[in-house]
Amino acid sequence: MLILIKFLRDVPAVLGAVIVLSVAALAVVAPLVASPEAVFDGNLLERLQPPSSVHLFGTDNLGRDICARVMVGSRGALLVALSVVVLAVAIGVPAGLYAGYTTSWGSELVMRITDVFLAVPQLILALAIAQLIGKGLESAMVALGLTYWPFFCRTVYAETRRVRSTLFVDALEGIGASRSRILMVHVLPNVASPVIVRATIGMGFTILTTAVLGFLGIGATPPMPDWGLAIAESREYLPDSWWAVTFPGLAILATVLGFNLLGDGLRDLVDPRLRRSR
Amino acid sequence: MTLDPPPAVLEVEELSLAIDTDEGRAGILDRASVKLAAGSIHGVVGESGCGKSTLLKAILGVLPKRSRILGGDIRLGQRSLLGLSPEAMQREVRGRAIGFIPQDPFQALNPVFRVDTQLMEPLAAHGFRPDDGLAPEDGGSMRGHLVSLLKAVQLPDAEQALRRYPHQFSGGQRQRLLIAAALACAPRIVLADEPTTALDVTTQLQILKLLHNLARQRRLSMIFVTHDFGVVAQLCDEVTVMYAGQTVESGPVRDVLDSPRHPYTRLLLACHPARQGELAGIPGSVPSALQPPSGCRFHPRCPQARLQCGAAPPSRVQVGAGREVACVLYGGAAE
Amino acid sequence: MQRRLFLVGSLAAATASHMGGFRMARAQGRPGELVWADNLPGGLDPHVIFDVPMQFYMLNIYDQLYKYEGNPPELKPWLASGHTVSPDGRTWTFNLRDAKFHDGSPVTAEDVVYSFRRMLATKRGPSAAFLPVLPPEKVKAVDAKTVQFELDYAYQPFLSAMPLVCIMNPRLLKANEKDGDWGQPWLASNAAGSGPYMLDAASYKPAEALDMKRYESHFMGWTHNPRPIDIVRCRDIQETTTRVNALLRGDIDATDSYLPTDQVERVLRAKNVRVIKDETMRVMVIRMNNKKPPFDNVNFRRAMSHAFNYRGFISGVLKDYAVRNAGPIPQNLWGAPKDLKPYEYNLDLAREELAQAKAQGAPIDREIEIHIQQQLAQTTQAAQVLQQDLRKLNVNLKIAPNLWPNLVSSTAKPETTPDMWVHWVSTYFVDPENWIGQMYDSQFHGTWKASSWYKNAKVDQLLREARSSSDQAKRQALYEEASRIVVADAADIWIYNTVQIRGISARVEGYKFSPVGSGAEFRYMSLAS
Amino acid sequence: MGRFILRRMLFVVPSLLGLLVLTFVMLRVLPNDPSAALAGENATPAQIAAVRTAYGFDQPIWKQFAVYLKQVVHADLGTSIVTGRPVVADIALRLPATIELTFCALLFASAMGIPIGTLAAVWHNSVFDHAMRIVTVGGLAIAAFWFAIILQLVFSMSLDWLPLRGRISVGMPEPAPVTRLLLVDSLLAGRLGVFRDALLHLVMPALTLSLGGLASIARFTRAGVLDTLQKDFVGYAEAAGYRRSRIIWVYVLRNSVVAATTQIGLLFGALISSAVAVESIFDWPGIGSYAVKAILTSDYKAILAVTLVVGVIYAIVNIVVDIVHALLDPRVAESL
Repeated sequence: MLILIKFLRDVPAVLGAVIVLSVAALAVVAPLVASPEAVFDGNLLERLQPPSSVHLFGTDNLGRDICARVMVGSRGALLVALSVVVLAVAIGVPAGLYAGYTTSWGSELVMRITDVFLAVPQLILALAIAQLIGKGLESAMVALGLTYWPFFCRTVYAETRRVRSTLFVDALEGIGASRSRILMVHVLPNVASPVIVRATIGMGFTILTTAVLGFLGIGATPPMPDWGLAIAESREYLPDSWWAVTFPGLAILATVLGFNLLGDGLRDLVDPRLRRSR
Repeated sequence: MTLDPPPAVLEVEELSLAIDTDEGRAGILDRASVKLAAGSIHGVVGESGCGKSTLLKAILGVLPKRSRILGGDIRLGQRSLLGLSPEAMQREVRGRAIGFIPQDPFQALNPVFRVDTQLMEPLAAHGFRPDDGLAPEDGGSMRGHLVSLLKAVQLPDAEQALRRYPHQFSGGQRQRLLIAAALACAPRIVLADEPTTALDVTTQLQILKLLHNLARQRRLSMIFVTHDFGVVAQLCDEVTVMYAGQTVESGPVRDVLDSPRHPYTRLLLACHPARQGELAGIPGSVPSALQPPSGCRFHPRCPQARLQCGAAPPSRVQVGAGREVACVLYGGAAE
Repeated sequence: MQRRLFLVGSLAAATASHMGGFRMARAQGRPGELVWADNLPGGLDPHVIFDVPMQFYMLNIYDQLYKYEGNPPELKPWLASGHTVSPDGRTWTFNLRDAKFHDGSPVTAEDVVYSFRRMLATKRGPSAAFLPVLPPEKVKAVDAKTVQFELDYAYQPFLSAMPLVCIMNPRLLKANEKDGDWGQPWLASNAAGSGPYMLDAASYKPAEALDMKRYESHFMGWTHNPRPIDIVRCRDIQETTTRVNALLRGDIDATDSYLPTDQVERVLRAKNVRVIKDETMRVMVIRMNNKKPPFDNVNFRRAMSHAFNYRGFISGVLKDYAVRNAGPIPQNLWGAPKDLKPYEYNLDLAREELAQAKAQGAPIDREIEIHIQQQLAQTTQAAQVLQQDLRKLNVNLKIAPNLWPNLVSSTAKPETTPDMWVHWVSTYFVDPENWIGQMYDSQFHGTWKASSWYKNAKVDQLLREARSSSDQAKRQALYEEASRIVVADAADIWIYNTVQIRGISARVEGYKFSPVGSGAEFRYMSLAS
Repeated sequence: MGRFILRRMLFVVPSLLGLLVLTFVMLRVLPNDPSAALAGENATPAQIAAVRTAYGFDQPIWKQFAVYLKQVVHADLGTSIVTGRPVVADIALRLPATIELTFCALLFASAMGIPIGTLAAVWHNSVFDHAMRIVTVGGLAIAAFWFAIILQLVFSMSLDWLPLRGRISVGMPEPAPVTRLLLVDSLLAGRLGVFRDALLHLVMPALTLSLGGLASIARFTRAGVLDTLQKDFVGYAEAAGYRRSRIIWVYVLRNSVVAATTQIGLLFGALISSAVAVESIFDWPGIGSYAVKAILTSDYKAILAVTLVVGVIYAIVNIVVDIVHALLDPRVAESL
């Protein structure tokens, strides 16, 4: 309860939460509001129309309603972000736990592999992986997930090491508690909050990177109403047809902003060093 | 710039202070009073959380952002410190008129700056220039002044020490550095916030001795905050006992130790062999500052509590030469 | 107005003081210097690289025995003063004019022999047109001014392919040769030509910048152009918007020649720049893999051909900057039947054809994949236009972005060739052979041009006959007949013949368009002061 | 210190080797091979096969890798299959441009981000703090190419203050290449006109690129300063009478920057990534646009080289960060 009050006092974080919830709500209701026809079937003779009462955000280069496409695009954006983060967490957290908890050569190996992945610019690695397993949103998701896990691994590793070095883990092992139990019951909860923060910010980050991948033609495939793809496809028509780029751009901006503000707010909330008010 | 003799006396009078927290307003100090006589070492003793440290912060004007002074006054000589602007507090009081020795020598020095930088800082902050002739006997330079200070706190190899980083010193050495820092601008008053708590027992003794000697040599007036009556007995001339934000009793150390008047002081002294100041022997627990008991804050635990104890806080009563007690037992009528 | 709205929407209104017309800040570069912002070739060795941008480089830095000029292009003797062919069509003899390489040494028959052998030895670039018919040892210098080629069999397009081969200075190349590499690494950043312009090798930065200086002693002389341009600076600009902005701003004198139609209006509105439109020879095709069911069914292919909204695409998306093309040969080239009726967009007809295909057991319900080239927006748009209408026919089309190199390698086998893919066939040499010949003769199966895996014995025979005949009228008739059959079989979906659109500064004079090189022949141009 | 650097460099080698294996395997397992593209647009299957043999693409992967590795050891990164030039030469042309751009972007991001982050922390939970968080996070979230195009329209097209594209005006003779960093070379050559021209060309790309970095640096500085402000030595400094401005801008900031430098090092990778879009819009002839082009043309030697070079730079940046770290924090220096 107290935490909630403290959170509500953090204006940007609340703003972020509102944005994220709105986008999530939009993703749920979008198919009810925007018909598949409006999203996919354009009228070629009505292409690149400026915003009007009929087409609130105007039409794109194939005469499709941008408003409908931006709304439905939220589904893809959230889905991608969620899948990427889940994949990254699924790889990064166990790897980080293992490397942080044990002190074998295996843990050393895990961290070296993490270093290798961290040493490549994420985008270039993602580009290469997307090349390897074929284009499309799925491979972009896998590619981003595969490049994002080292961040979780690092975070979890550091946190696990910290928790491990505190007395109680040794004490627990001393009294014969099983490793898996210690990990599940004692280490994981400590690791959870930085992971949640990282994941929230990662959601925003992923949406942005997916947009860049879409911009480079490696993410979503046409005719998906993907925001990044829409910008990539419409940038040839700037500046005259500004709406075709601007509205998907604003959608990305708002969503990423939402996740980042929320993540920041959560960090302030859970980070014990910042918890003390001063 | 010349060094005027700073006012010799510091008085905290009936200071009430609260801090707004997320959970509500916490009454940290309730009419706390301390009178520091010129040239005396004045112990302030009480359990952790009783508001002793906040009292020092209030004197220095470095209270947390969300604290409110609800009443009372702090006077340095004739001057009320509460009315001073933050700039004036920094310029004229902190480090200048009043030196400060912190509790934890391991945390108080910035780890990434050299010792000389940090010792130089209060001097620079108070407008001393290298040629101010702080210490003519040391060649008049700031550095010379610092070296003589380090010698004064018996730090070996003072010249070398200045060029080192804090982590290269032991805890006791660091505390000496901090004492030197507190004396840098030649203040007449020094506030020490449990300066020996973080140290091991032998070091504690050395530091106490050093403080005692310095205070005598330089005719300093010192407030020494501690939870340990033993330390008070060794070091101090006078003592003020605090409980939950209230000052319950004060007077010359000998008198208070020999014949404590306030029930709390008595119990505290009775528990002393435990040394930790934990009131293991007193039933009940230290009250929360968020919802302090009304009246005398000790009354819920007081074996001699009476009906009127909870009605209003007792006033202070003179019970001997320089001795005051705030308790209805001695006629401290509820106001 | 729209532009102003854009800025308002972009929080930049405060600074957008006057948007009525862009200030012309600089006098379009420096006087006497042309800034040309078309794509640069991948590398600088015209025997190795053979892409569309290479053609403009070849035209300016190098000379060839024959050269195309004008639109429609005419083959003209260039370094050669003329040629003779033996009656059996196998021995070709060329006589050389007096010409000098950029280092001043004369162009001799031996140099021509060296150049052809080098081109054949690289086995890359333009060599594909010659390797099947011309063994290196059959190129000979008869005397200092006469070169003779002996082909393995009669091959009429031989002459049409002459402009693909740059004549190089062997002295320079041999000086920079290592381990028999024909000087390839060196030529990747240098030039050894005799053309009207010289490469300033120090200025060359791949995919970025390349400067040229006029070669005053070019063998054709400069009398045709009283005010030739002395320095040409070529700059590669990647983003269309930046390219157009740079033109409007006066930073560059010309954009590429594939300006998106939506940018044309911006250029038209501005002062000091103009838009040049020319119908070229470049056919947009949606390929169908005729070996993969259901595309092996002619009715299904016809249904596809009826399901593409040609008018919507050409008028709506391309704003009529394109000409409907009924078959594989560009409609402005000989060999394309003038009366050939293009497939019309008619979903009812498509439904009927589809029903027939289904009746014949074609698996019309399976998901079909169309591969697009991801950097080329039009391929995506065409695929989406088709996708929209196919959805109405309950045919499920999936769009797969791909890249040219991958697509080319995938077309090596029918199993790996995509169901459908979108590309253009540009003018590599001006002969129906470049289009229908290499696209539908089954002997070319395994190359990207023949990636529909179309096989029709009659068509094979017609095309082979046309290839070896030296009678132009007969060749035309053969190509026309082949065209009709291929179109009736709906081997692919042919969409349009391209109109090239180039934004160009008003100070550029003497611009002459030709489908080969897209008009980037600087020796004709001058700059108004 | 010297030994530390040496040790760190040795430590980098296995990482780079792993990186190379990763990229090589990834690229060469590709279903397509570059032979077809190499052979040219009208190539016959036989020609393509000939190219495949000539380039050794028919060899087993490990053999190809061994050959490649041997080349790398001799500082030969192979020949680009697209430009036909040594990859090293192409990268040598383009890398300095990216270094100049990212360095200036980082500089700008730090110069803006550190004070902003510090102020936001000092005025924690104030309107300024909230506004800065929203603005900087907005900077992180804004699509770089969108922002870039707006900048072009306003500052180049409308106001005509800044050049639209490229690294130097067309036709401006470049100074003799010493470092190939135009700003440095022009100063070395004493050509202030070129320096000014290059600087003007840098403004918009660097500004665009710095957006994300600015946001990150401001955020990390804010967190760092908040963290440091909780430290006892800050309270002590105040009680000991240090000036408030000195406490924040000297004592607190120095401690916070120690943590922020690590982040600045990590940022470099992110900057290279966003450089891809920025470079293509401003025609900045750097390694980012080179990488994209290499990937789009399956120029695998170029891709490998870029990955390797970026990996090396990344390692160098991290070593530099460690050194800076040591310079800023004596405790770190001693543990080296």
